Amino acid sequence: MIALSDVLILGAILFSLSVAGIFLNRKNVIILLMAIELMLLAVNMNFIAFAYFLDDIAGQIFVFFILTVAAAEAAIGLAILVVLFRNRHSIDVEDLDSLKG
Amino acid sequence: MGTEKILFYIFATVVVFGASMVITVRNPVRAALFLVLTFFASSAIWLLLEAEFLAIVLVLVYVGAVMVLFLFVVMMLDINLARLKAGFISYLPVGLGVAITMLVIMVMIVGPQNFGLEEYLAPVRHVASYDNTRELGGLLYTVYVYPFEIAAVILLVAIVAAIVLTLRRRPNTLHQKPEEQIAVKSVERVRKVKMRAEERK
Amino acid sequence: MFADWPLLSLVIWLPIFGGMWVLLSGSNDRAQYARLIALLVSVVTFLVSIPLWTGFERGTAAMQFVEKGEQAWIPAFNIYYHLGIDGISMPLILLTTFATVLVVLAGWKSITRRVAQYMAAFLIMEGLMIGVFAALDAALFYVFWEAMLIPMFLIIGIWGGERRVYATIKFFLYTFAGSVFMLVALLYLYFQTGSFSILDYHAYKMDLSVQILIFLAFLVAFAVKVPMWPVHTWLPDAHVEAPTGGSVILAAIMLKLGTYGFLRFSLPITPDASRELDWLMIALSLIAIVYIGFVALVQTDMKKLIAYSSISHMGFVTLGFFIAYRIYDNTGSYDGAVMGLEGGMVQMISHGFISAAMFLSIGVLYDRMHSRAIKDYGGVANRMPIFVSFMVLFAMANAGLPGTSGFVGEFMVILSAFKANFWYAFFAALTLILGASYTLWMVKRVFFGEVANDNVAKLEDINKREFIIMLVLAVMVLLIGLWPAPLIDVMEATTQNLLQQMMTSKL
Amino acid sequence: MTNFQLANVTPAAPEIFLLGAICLVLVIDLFVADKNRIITYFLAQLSLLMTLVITLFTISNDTQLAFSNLFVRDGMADVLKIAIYLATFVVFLYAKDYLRDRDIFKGEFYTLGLFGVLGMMILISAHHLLTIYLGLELLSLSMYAMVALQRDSRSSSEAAMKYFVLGAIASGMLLYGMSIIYGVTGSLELANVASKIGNQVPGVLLSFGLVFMIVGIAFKLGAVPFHMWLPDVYQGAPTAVTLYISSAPKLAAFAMMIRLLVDGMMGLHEHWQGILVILAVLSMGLGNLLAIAQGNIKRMLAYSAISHVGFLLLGVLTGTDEGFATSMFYTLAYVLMSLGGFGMVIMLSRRGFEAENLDDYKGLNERSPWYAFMMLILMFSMAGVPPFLGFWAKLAVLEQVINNGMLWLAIVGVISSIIGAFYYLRIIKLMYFDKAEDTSPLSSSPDMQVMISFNSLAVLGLGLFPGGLMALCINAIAG
Amino acid sequence: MQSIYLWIVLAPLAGSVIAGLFGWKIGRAASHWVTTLGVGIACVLSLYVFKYMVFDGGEPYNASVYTWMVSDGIRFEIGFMVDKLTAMMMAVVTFVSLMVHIYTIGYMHDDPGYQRFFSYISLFTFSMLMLVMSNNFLQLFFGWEAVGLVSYLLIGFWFKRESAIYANLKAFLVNRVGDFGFLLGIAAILMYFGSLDYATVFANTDSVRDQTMQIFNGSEWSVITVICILLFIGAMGKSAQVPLHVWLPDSMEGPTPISALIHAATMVTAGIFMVARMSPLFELSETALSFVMVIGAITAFFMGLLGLVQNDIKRVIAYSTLSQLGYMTVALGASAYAAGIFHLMTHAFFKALLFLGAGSVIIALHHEQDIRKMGNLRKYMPITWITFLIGTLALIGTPFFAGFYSKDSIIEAVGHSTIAGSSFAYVSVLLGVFITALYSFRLYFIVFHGEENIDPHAREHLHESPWVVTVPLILLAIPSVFIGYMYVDSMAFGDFFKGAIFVAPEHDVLGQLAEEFHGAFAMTLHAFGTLPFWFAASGVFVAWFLYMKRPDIPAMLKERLSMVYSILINKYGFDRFNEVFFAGGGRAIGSLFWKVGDQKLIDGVVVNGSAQTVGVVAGLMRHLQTGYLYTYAFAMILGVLVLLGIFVL
Repeated sequence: MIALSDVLILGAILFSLSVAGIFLNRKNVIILLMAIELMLLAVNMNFIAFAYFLDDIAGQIFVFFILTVAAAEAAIGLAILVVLFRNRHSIDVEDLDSLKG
Repeated sequence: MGTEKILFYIFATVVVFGASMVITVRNPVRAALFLVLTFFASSAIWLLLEAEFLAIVLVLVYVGAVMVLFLFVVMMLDINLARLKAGFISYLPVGLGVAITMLVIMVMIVGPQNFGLEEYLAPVRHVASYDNTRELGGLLYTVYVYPFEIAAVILLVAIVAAIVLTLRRRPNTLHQKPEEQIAVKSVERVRKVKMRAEERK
Repeated sequence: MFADWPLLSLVIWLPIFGGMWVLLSGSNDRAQYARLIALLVSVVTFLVSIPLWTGFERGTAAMQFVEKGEQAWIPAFNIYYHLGIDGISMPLILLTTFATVLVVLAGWKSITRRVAQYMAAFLIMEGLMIGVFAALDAALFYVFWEAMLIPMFLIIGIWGGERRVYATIKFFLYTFAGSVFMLVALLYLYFQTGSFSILDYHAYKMDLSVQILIFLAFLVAFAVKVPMWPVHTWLPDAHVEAPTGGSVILAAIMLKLGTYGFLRFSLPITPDASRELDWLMIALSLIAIVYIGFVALVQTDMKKLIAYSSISHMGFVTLGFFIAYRIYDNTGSYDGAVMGLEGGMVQMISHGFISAAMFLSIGVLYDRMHSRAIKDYGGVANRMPIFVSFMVLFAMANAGLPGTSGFVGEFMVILSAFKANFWYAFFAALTLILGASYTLWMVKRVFFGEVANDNVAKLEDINKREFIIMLVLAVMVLLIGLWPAPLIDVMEATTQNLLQQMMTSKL
Repeated sequence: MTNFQLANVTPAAPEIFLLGAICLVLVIDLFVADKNRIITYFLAQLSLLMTLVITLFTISNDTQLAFSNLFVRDGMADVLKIAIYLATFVVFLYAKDYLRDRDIFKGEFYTLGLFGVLGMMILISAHHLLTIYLGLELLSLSMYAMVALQRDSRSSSEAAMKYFVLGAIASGMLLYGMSIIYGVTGSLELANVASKIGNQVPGVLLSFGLVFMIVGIAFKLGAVPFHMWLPDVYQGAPTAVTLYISSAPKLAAFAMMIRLLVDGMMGLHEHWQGILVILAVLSMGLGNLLAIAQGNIKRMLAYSAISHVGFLLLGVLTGTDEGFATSMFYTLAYVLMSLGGFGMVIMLSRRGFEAENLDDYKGLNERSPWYAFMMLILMFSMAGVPPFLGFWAKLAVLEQVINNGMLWLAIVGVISSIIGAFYYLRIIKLMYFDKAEDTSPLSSSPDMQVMISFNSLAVLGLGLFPGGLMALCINAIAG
Repeated sequence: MQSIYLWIVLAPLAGSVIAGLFGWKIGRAASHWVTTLGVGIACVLSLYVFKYMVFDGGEPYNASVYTWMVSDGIRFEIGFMVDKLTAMMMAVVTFVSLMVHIYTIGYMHDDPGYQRFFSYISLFTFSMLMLVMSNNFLQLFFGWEAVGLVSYLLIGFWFKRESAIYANLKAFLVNRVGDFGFLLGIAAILMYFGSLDYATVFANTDSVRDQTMQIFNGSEWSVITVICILLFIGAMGKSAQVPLHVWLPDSMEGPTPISALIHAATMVTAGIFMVARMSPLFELSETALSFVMVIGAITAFFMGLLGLVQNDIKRVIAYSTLSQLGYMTVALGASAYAAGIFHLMTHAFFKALLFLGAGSVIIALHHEQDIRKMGNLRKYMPITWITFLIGTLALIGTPFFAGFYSKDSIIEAVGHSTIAGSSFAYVSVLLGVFITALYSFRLYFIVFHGEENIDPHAREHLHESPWVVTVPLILLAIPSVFIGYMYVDSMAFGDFFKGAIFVAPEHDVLGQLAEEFHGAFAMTLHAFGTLPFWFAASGVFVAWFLYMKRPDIPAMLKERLSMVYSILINKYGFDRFNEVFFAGGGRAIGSLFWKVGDQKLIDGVVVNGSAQTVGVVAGLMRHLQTGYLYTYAFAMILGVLVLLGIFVL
């Protein structure tokens, strides 16, 4: 039997990986966006696992909305990325440092 | 160890592998493809957890739409790939350290001592006639109609935002304005000029 | 006839709204208009404040002219618009209304830039200062107390001298830093009593450790304002850089707010802590008197000298307030304690006149020479005999000459301090020597001798306006010096009551 | 599928109306030529006012739930919503000239702004983790887009990107926390969550979820160490957008905090109190400290915002109704001051010139005594000097902190406000004590002038008579 | 009577106010008229009071005029106490003052500050009267400081002169040192007697006499001794006793009339008067009396010595004044208050005379004060010469002249005194007699005899002074001769001061002397066989020998005894010591406190230091905000980890 903890640990691993990805990635904003998708995936994994083990469909409903929002978010994120690229001709994370201090 | 569990581990391994590759590969196109792999594997796990509808939606929406969008943008933007991975190794220890610490803490909480089978018995499987999609649909349009509407608004915002951010008319690009073309009248285009005939010499 | 009038509100809000009027109606090209309105407002305010003296009932320690709103001003915190005065605050209010008239006159010609703003700042500040003296609600008190910083901050910063920015920011932060601790203490008291009424605080009993914490919080706020050593260093800077009017108000009124705070808050609210920590207060007071006296001796800037002298004189005030317990320890009775308290209070009033006079005098010189350095002067008496006559009088008053107001307070405090301890009186009385030294040495270098340079040779004696200012102050200085009885009469009952409160343990 | 009733939607009438109005604006805007964009502006303002009117009609004394308990309408919601309409109204008004001068006077600013308002309203009225999340995202997505609205600006696109990435991480964490809470309590509805917390054991799991959720809240508020986006976004975004971000969304974030921590997890008060203490102390300290080092006024105000967040957390962490009320009061006060502050920045800016550097404020008193005075009111109010509104806000939260026996925290608060006073004074110093370098007269439209004067005078007026507003907050929280 | 007393004090005040405030308007003549009139009224009334008290046996008067203030249940009042002591002082003060007013009309004739000067000296008269007529310590202190103020103003009257304004500052400050003690003494009185009223205080001495107080830990001091010494410190300042004498010689920078009035006849004797007034207290403390006596003896002898080497005509007389004040103080110490007061009175006349005579010389020589530029003036200024001689004779104690009776009584009294220090004092005063004669006649011979060293330019205009100058000289010469003979009986040995001065029986040296006293004439005759007379005579002889007969000897002595001479010319180094130790030390401490304490430590380290620290920390902290997204993300994650670590684990 799949234990709840197994899925949650998978979620935790995904979450940690995405965190590591955000931190490690210093060159490409797109990868950052993907890491965020991973993070949402981790969350979704949690919700689905809980929904399954609690036998409560509300968790799945939540995942449904997360997916929807994530799609919208991705669209806006990519739009911003495009704007950024047009302005700077780079999507290097290390180039995003004109605002600081 | 039942089949489910074996399947789960297989897919979980794929998920972890895919996710690791997403954050480590050099090429964003590959990263996107690994992300697709991750999503696929995840959707398999979701199927194991009786979330059939969502598993399908994940593949459809993410793999079918979002990842394509990603790839599209990656292709569209002319990114200098050579620079992308420089310095990755030097941050690795810190990054891994943080990630592992995080993982350790999280596992200590969400691990078997709190969420093991003793605490959470696996539920009885639904009968075959149980329709996850119907179930969800019923709730979405009744109880969750309010968030549903909000989600619609969010998508609207995403549309508006994406358009306002990316749509631009370069001032010196050449484009047609069909409505103007159609709407012209002859009087506006043709000018009658009255000229005196040249005198014959 | 004035009994039913909201006189206190009138003297608070009249100048504030008057200040607004000046601010809105006077622009730079209509400077004279602004001056006239300001003078009118200040004079009217002064006149309105006179019934506070005449209608004041002697012989009772109860608050008079009390105004308290039917409904709370801020119901959520039980804050009331509650005003009232007793023998401690009433003379200070009159001093404030009086000094403001002088300040308006003093800035008549010497301020040419942003006249309307200048006058308005002073008028608004006047109202706020009176508010501090009249407030019987701690929150109201605090509002006035802090709000007052704003006009002063601007006055020093806009019309001040070269290092005005440093001085004014130092002034603001110093005092702000001090008073926020008072705010914490007040909030704590509110938490304990459920009220912001100062009179409720007077009756509230507390443990010694709590009292000590509250006392220290108050001390920080008031010590900065007084100022007491070692939190005094804002004052010389502020004074030196402030325009004449600013210096006058600072010295004449603002410093009194700190000592007023001791009377209104520290002593009656935390009597046991006062008893416990009186050594500290006495030590700081004596340090102020002696240490600062020496520092004043070596100043090369006239305003700085007077500023330091102010600190030294304020040391007498705090000394007078806090020797009561030592008197009891030494003699077994509280005889003489009231004299110390009253001495401190008289010193407050007197210092108001004298320091105002000194700063105005220096302002008169500054207007003509644009220098405050002692070395730039010499032999001024040759060119400005009338002015120097006044100045010598004020200098003597500053040195505590009997017959001038400067003597009365110091005398009473020394008499009282002797009862506590010979050495308190000894160090306090050192001011007789030190005060005379720094004041008269300055007088010698600035006013006497041959005409020192061409600039001095071009000096002209004071004009009518300046003469009137000086004359009025001289009269007040002499009047209090020769006949302080009326002043002390109004204080007597309140002081006796205050002593009762100080004697009554709250443990 | 049981007990589903759609009939009860009247409490949500403002939201519904606003959505309709936005769509209408969106559509009408398509047909408006650039030179007539003012029409969109008026429509947007009209929508806000109409929503306000409708909200006033829906006010009632009792708490109303709707949409299967996903939606709640109570006193706090009413007050905050109204405040948001007004704040946004002012933002739109201030922004008009600014946008026009920079050629970004587009209908999208208003539609996105209104979508943001809708998101805030949803957030405020959320009674369910899902609605909280959706409201938050609606608001956030609108704001991401608005930050990037000035497409040709390098800094604003950079700011948008940072905001977006960090915001996404924060909402990811929030979701993770929600998932844990959901898993532990088995419910997403706040009232159920609250009741489960009361009688369920595993505190460590709850606080595990709690920490992640608080990250989301702290990010939205801008509390240290989740504040990093804030200075960059405030600085990088077009000032009109900064103005928007710095005002109404704070109210929404406050509401979100109340909904989550109080409505949902009051049982965990002891847990979240400690977290908020840390956040508050760090925010007050670091915010004030870093503000000193700034030369850009937008950035300075950003750090000042962080320090104010620290203060408003003080009220909430007490865990009492009075504490929440004072925090709400603080937030309202802050929004009013922030509107004025950024409004002044907008007012001093003009085509081709952003009045962003502190030096641009030199000698303002010579250029315009009146507006210098207005700015003075705002700065002193932010510094917490009476008789201005900001003082009462500080007084109120400090009082609550002391009331709950955390004297040391109050002392930390006042010490940080001493440090903070310095940079506010510096603005005043520049305005009043320095000579003007730029002597060009101020040019702004009359409506802006009137509104900004009104804004500042409100700070003064409410400072003189804070009782009403304070009572309003207390009633809103209690009722 | 009260109205008379009020008239006495208010008339000079009115004159002063009118001349001071309106002098510029009413002109010079009116100013001197109004002030002289005021003082004249006071003088006439004072003489009437004197007559009333002394001859008509009037009752002493003690009542208050108004209540200055009431604080802590204690009434502070302004009031008059007039008895014979007071009456005598009033008469002397107003008389000398009147003379000086008249004299001033001539002396200050050309001075631009004419009205101001009259205003000041009238104000002085008022203040001095307030001082002597006071019935309480508060008013005494008022008068005390008021005369100090006027002295300050008058020494610095010529405020353009650097030396004058230096001297007046010095005078005021040194006096302040005395006042410092005096004020503490008053505080002690209030503490132990509960009142500042003379009558109350004197009535309660019994209850206080055995009380002690601690000043330093562990040592008990008699309260009375402390009070008396503190009060006497005040007297030391005002009456210029060592070491607070340093101001008096310098005060000669003031115009001569005030040297006569203030720094010889009246103000400097305030201390003597005060101690006499306080006799009921002093009598209770032998320690204090010894202290008084030793200080007086030191002053009397050593200050006299300094007179020998001075070349400034006024300074010689000033040192003589110091020395004579020392005599009076010695008398006080010996409990011979009456003798001291008696000497005060005679001294007032002859010293005023000497000063005014010196002033007459000075104006005649166009403000030349150096005696080496004088000589043989008797030829040109006969009246000045005669009166000056009379004054000198009175000063050295020539029998039949006023000074003889008073001084001789003091010497005798000291001889009889048995308290500690009396033998030292006796030797001092005896030797002092010789010294007095020596310097007085040195001055006299050099100025009025000897060879003429007058500036030729000055000699052309040299003539006797006008009548306004000479008349006061003559009027003062009369009492200088007769007053001693007239009053020695009653004042020194009689019961003139009965009721005003209290002497404990065991100290009553004058009482013992009175038993041997058989009238003034007998005393005079007896004198020719006593040491003081021969000391004086030899002094005169030595002076004649050294300065008339062999003027080369002084010069030779000066070289031979150069060390002694330099000590004397440096006035024992007091000035230098004060300059370095007190003035310099005060400034050094002030600089230390200011530069190091205030500026470096408080402002530098604490205030600006903390501000800078905040600034530096802020500057460093802002680098945390790197601008890089991953730093921001890292901060968030770290935040989460920390929170998790604290609140979950």
